[in-house]
Amino acid sequence: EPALIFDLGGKFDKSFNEAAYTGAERWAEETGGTYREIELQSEAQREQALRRFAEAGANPIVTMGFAMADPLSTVAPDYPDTKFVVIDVSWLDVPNLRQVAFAEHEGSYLVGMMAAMASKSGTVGFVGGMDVPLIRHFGCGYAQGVKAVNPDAKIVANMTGTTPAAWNDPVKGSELTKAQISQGADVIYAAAGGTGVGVLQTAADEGILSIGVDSNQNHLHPGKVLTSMLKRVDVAVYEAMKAGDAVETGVFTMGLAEDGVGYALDDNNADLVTDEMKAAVDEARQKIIDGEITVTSYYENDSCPALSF
Amino acid sequence: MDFLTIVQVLDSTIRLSTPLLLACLAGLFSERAGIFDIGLEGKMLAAAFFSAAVAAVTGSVWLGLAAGTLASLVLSALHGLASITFRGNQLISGVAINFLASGITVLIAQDWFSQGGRTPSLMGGARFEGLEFPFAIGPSDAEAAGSTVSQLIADAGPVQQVYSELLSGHSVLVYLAFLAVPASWWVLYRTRFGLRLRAVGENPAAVDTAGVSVVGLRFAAVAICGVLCGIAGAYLATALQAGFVKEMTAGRGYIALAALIFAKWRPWHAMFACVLFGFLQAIALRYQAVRLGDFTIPVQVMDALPYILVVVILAGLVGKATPPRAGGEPYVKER
Amino acid sequence: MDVMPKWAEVVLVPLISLLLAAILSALVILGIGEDPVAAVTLMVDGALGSTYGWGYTLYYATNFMFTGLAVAVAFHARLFNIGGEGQAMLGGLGVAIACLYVPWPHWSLALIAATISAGIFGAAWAALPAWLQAKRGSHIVITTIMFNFIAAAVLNYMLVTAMRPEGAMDPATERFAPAMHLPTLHELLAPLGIEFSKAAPANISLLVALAACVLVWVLIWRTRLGYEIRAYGHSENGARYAGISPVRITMIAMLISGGLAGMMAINNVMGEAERLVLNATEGAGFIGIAVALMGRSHPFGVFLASILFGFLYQGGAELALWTNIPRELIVVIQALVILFTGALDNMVRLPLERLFLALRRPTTTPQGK
Amino acid sequence: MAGAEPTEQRVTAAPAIELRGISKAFGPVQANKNISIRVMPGTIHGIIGENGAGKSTLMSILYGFYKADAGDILIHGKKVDIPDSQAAIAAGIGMVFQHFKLVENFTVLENIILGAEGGGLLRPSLAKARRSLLELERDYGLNVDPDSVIEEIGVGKQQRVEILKALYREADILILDEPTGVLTPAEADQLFRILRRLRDEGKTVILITHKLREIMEITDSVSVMRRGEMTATVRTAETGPEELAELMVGRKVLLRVDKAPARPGKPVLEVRDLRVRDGAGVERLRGIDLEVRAGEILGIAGVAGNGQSELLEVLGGMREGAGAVSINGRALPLSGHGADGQARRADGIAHVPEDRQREGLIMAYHAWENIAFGYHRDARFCGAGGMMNHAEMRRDTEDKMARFDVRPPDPWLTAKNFSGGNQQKIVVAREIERNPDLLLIGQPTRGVDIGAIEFIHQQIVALRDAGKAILLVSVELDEIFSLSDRIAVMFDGQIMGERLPAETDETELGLLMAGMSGEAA
Ligand SMILES: Nc1ncnc2c1ncn2[C@@H]1O[C@H](COP(=O)(O)OP(=O)(O)OP(=O)(O)O)[C@@H](O)[C@H]1O
Ligand SMILES: Nc1ncnc2c1ncn2[C@@H]1O[C@H](COP(=O)(O)OP(=O)(O)OP(=O)(O)O)[C@@H](O)[C@H]1O
Ligand SMILES: [Mg+2]
Ligand SMILES: [Mg+2]
Repeated sequence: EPALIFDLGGKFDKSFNEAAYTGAERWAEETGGTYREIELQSEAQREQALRRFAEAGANPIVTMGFAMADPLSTVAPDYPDTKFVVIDVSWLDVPNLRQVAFAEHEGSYLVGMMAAMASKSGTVGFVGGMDVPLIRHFGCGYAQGVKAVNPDAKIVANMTGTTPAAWNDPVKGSELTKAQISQGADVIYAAAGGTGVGVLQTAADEGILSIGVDSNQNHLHPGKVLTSMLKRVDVAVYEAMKAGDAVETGVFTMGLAEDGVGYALDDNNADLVTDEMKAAVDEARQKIIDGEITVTSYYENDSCPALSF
Repeated sequence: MDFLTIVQVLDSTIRLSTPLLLACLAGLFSERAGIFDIGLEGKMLAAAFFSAAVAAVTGSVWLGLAAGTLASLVLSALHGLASITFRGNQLISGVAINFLASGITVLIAQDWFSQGGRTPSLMGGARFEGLEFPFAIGPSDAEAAGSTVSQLIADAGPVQQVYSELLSGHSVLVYLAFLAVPASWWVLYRTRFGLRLRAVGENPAAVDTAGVSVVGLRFAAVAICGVLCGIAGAYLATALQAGFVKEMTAGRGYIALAALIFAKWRPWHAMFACVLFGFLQAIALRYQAVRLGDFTIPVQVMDALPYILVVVILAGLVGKATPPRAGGEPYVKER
Repeated sequence: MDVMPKWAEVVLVPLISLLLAAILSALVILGIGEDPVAAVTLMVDGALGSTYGWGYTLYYATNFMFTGLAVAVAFHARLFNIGGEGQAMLGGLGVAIACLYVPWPHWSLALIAATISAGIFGAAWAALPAWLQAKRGSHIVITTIMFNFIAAAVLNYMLVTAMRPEGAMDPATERFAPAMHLPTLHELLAPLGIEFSKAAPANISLLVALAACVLVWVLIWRTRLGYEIRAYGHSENGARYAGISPVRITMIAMLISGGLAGMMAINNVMGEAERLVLNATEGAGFIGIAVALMGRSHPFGVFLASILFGFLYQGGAELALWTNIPRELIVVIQALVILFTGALDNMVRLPLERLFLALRRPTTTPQGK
Repeated sequence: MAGAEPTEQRVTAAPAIELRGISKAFGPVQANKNISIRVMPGTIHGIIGENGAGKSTLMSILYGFYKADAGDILIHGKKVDIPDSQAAIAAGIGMVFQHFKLVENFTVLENIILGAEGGGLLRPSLAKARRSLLELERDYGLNVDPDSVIEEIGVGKQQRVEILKALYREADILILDEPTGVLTPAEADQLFRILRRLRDEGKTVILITHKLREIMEITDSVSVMRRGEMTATVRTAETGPEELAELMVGRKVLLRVDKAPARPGKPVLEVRDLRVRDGAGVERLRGIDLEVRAGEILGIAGVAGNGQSELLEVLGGMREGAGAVSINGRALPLSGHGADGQARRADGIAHVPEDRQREGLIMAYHAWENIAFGYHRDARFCGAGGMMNHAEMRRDTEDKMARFDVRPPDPWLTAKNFSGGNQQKIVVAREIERNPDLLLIGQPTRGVDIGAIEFIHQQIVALRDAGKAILLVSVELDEIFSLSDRIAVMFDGQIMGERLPAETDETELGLLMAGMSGEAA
């Protein structure tokens, strides 16, 4: 029986964790299987949750987020017969661990292009969650996409905070959005987990466009969310669970080519995405897959060519 | 900072001061009657949850407000039972209420909505909308002009900016909170009820021997406290935000208490104190790190600033803040 | 003449209060559509049914002994220290500094150093509220609450900027060196031939906590300082009369209190996580209040209450793991325990007093001198 | 004599007040036992009894402050139910409590209308009250400024406010619980004039007092209470102070202290220009000069609240002050280091504080813990490493209990479970047995029955005869007269004058206590 450990934002953050939940539910529906799950409440619980599931024989144990890296590196070796899966980690050296990372900068590049095309003011915004390299990685891809369309565009970027609480602070998300609007932003990309709910809400209230993240968030405010940068955590979780205890370990990266990232298009935003926009973005997507366009990763040298944080 | 930014920070100050102000006035009524209340936080939290939950289910924000107020009143009644009827320790009762609210909201939220202790996001009539003043720039103007409100306001003159951005466009509860200040003053200093309420916080035996029920007065005060906390909580969940998330009060109840001490238990001063704290929160929310020349104030300092200020104020600026003399002490006639 | 015999006051009142809290908790569980019996069975099984469960129960209990004693010591001086949480956080910082920056050759030396360092950090965090209370009359309840928030910001700053290892994303220190590893109960009991779960984090800090219980008992009931602390707690005027300096007692009691709260960190930071993470205290500072109230501020009572709350914590974790009941159920139960034992105690005491009075009245009506 | 009815029954009118079989217990304490009493309209009725006899309790029941466990109340012949003060006020009863029930930071006017506002809004109520107040002032000569704040006026004025409160509510029956304790003789005289006037108007007055002189002076009839029971009711005209005293205590009492003339030695305590400010910055001692010699008792007389407490406290190290104080020629620090109770004890000063329950004892401590209180740092009570020597403390307690006849002689009893007199014996034993050079002693017999008073007085005199200096503060003039070798009178933080007991009388001291300077007196 597999187990799933959600990160602090909680299972229903409408974003990162919810994507995992969607994947797990899909697996449960298709196979009729059941799985164990827990939403962490504090840092200190990580290790206990891992151990408890491992002791109880759960296999594989799917965990969410880079903060699991450290607990996994101590717990996983204690349970060599159990397979562990972690999302957003790619640097550990643990034999019984499957590490899945995403090429978020590529997906963000695409939504950045769309933002630049939808913006009338030439200023777009980015609200990140916790200020960590991962989120800068998002913002960096986004900024490159924006500049690709409109080299003169101004990008206003803010981070919500420096701790995991930043994943779940809609009030601050809302205030940052207002601040960005006052600086002229008329499209804002939220890569901030549960905080993004506040960003999207305020953007809709104030009559500007927003871009969701991880899950498809277009439905939250139909006609007000330009698109969502999809990060197929659901697929990663689904596949891990489907493979069961035979899940392949090692480091896996999911980019545009693997359909690991992308942008969302559905009825809710059909009117917002012009054909021209769609054509341009799809073309860029192909070029990135083909290697004709390279989106610089923030990780390469911890800095971004298009945006300074 | 240009003028519009200042206006916007002040606008945000008003939004953030509102729950503090309501909670502070709530505490004022309770403490003026001699019942200390560190359970403001819990009452607000319970109200936030129940208002959002009922608004989400019924689609009516007014029903939500009523439910939130009721929830807060129930906790007030509990506090009254413990500290008035059974003459228990008021601080401990307050601590228990904070725990209770923090647990029960998530527990019920999970039971009702299964969304990890949240309510669903509130839409349309389930939220308080901003009131648009006459001649102020609002969404209708934006639609007509084919632009956004913020764009129109940015293009307008300073007077219109202040009028439309700062004064107009808040939810009805914001105006209610600020009107509650003169109303509280009037009730406390101009009515019989206010006289008795202040007296019972100073010397309950005087009230008792004057033939007025101490228990009745104190329960009335605690009930007013409950209603105001209820509105504060409902404001958080249905006006400031669109739904309940756990621990969403985030220490506002304690800040309100500190503001109350800072204000020396007086309504107008309470307003100034709350606006000050709201302003600090607005700054901390809007600016990640504040640069002063070469030196950057870290974001953690900004986050902690309201709390640090409370300590500084308590330590130095307040002078001796004499609380109501019978405050915190149960009224015991027979040992 | 007391109305009630002492045993009734000390045992009967808390017990009945606890019972009321339990009944209400059961109603709450029923209210969210779960089966209280099943829930309790799961909790008991998860917390006490295996050495693994015991290991976690005792681990949590160790935390609560420290914070409970902290609150209790302050209570004896009639100081309501709500700042245990912040003091314990700072204690964590103390432990981390002691363990990260000095290459201790052996865990025992590291433990001594970490205990002292944690105590000093915790005490330091209590010092300013204490001083403000003593000198300026700033209400210690408000200042300690504020210091909890400020502690979170300090820790946040330290973990995000100063102590986060190069390249790491999550705000936490790096792991302590293996030499700092404290023996767990598994390792301690193995030589005695007792099999104890390897996975559970209960460790030698438990013994330190037990020693602290004894020492606090000696301090409060046997030493001159304890005599003065209690006297001050009972009557500030009396203390002034006897030449017991209120400022001194306030400071000392709060420093001891803060120090005890800070020492909790040897358990959770050094004994369990072996690195400092955000929110390492997991609310133990607040639980200390409930523990001290339930334990009537007596070290032995604190010990018993800590075990009870350790059980609740571990049982609650099990609930969250295996059922849909959120962990917050435990917070509700704690709230009810605090409410009934701390604030509604008269609800139980008054009828009991009447009962005892009725039982006694006939024999004592003629009042002699 | 006990239990006697007034010999001559007035049959013309129903009693204004009749209590039948009132009983009241506070937990295990039976404060009132089956009490019956009748008071005729248009009379002043006195109630006397030792402390704790249940006088205040009985009157509080009549006023609806407490609820009786059993018994009936009849007002003007009609049975009434008085569950709260509201009902008492409605029945025409007004009460001035032993401890005033005023809101300190309210004005006089606000205090007067509280509970009798007569409308939801304050302004009209205050205006109406202001008008009635003028009339009451005219009629009774009770002048107070309606706009002054209670905490800023003296106790005498505060008492007038309490009386005005009752009159404003048109009370027909007025109860006064020890009203003269806080008044100067002149103020007391004025109060009595008002009471007589009320009686002449047909109102009924009940007066609780400890002073037999006042009973004889103003009442028409008097009831005596002892240990919760009503032991007698007599007509004042038909009794005398000796008989009343005997009724109160249940045996013949000797009210005078036997003592030889003092043989004062060298000065032990010298005080020059001592000044003390309170927390609010108000000067409570305004330049005190005094001297106490070895082998003499200096008595400080004065109405409560004129700085006597502050004097004891600053000498005892409980508060800071300025000026020069020396003991046996050694200067004492008055602030900062060395100005605390510990240091004072080391300097040979013992202190029996005015309020034994708030200061002298820790009520929750066992008797044996209290015996070391203040001396807990003495080597004999301390073991190694900061420990206390409990065995020695208990041994010492048993010792002192035997010598001071503390009852019950149980070291394990907590202080709150001793009666007032025995609590006081514990404190006095602790302080006197130290054999100090100087004993500060405040209100040594407040709340103590006559038997214990005799004993405590003897101990004080014995200490004097052993050549020690004693500074006595008491509000009881009788006590001052019977113990002091010299008497100093304090008023408003100053010494108004010094007299020898043989060369003065109550009238002169009364004038000094009221602030009339020595020359005028
Ligand atoms: N509120 C109370 N709770 C408990 N016991 C009380 C209370 N008030 C009075 N008592 C007790 O009842 C008894 C009678 O007290 P009461 O105050 O009536 O005496 P009193 O005659 O007025 O004495 P005094 O002359 O000192 O005023 C005392 O033993 C006292 O300790
Ligand atoms: N507040 C109280 N709590 C508990 N017991 C009390 C209280 N007040 C009085 N008592 C008990 O009632 C008894 C009588 O107390 P009270 O103070 O009335 O004594 P008393 O008759 O005035 O004696 P004394 O003349 O020595 O002052 C005491 O022995 C004491 O045990
Ligand atoms: Mg009395
Ligand atoms: Mg007595």
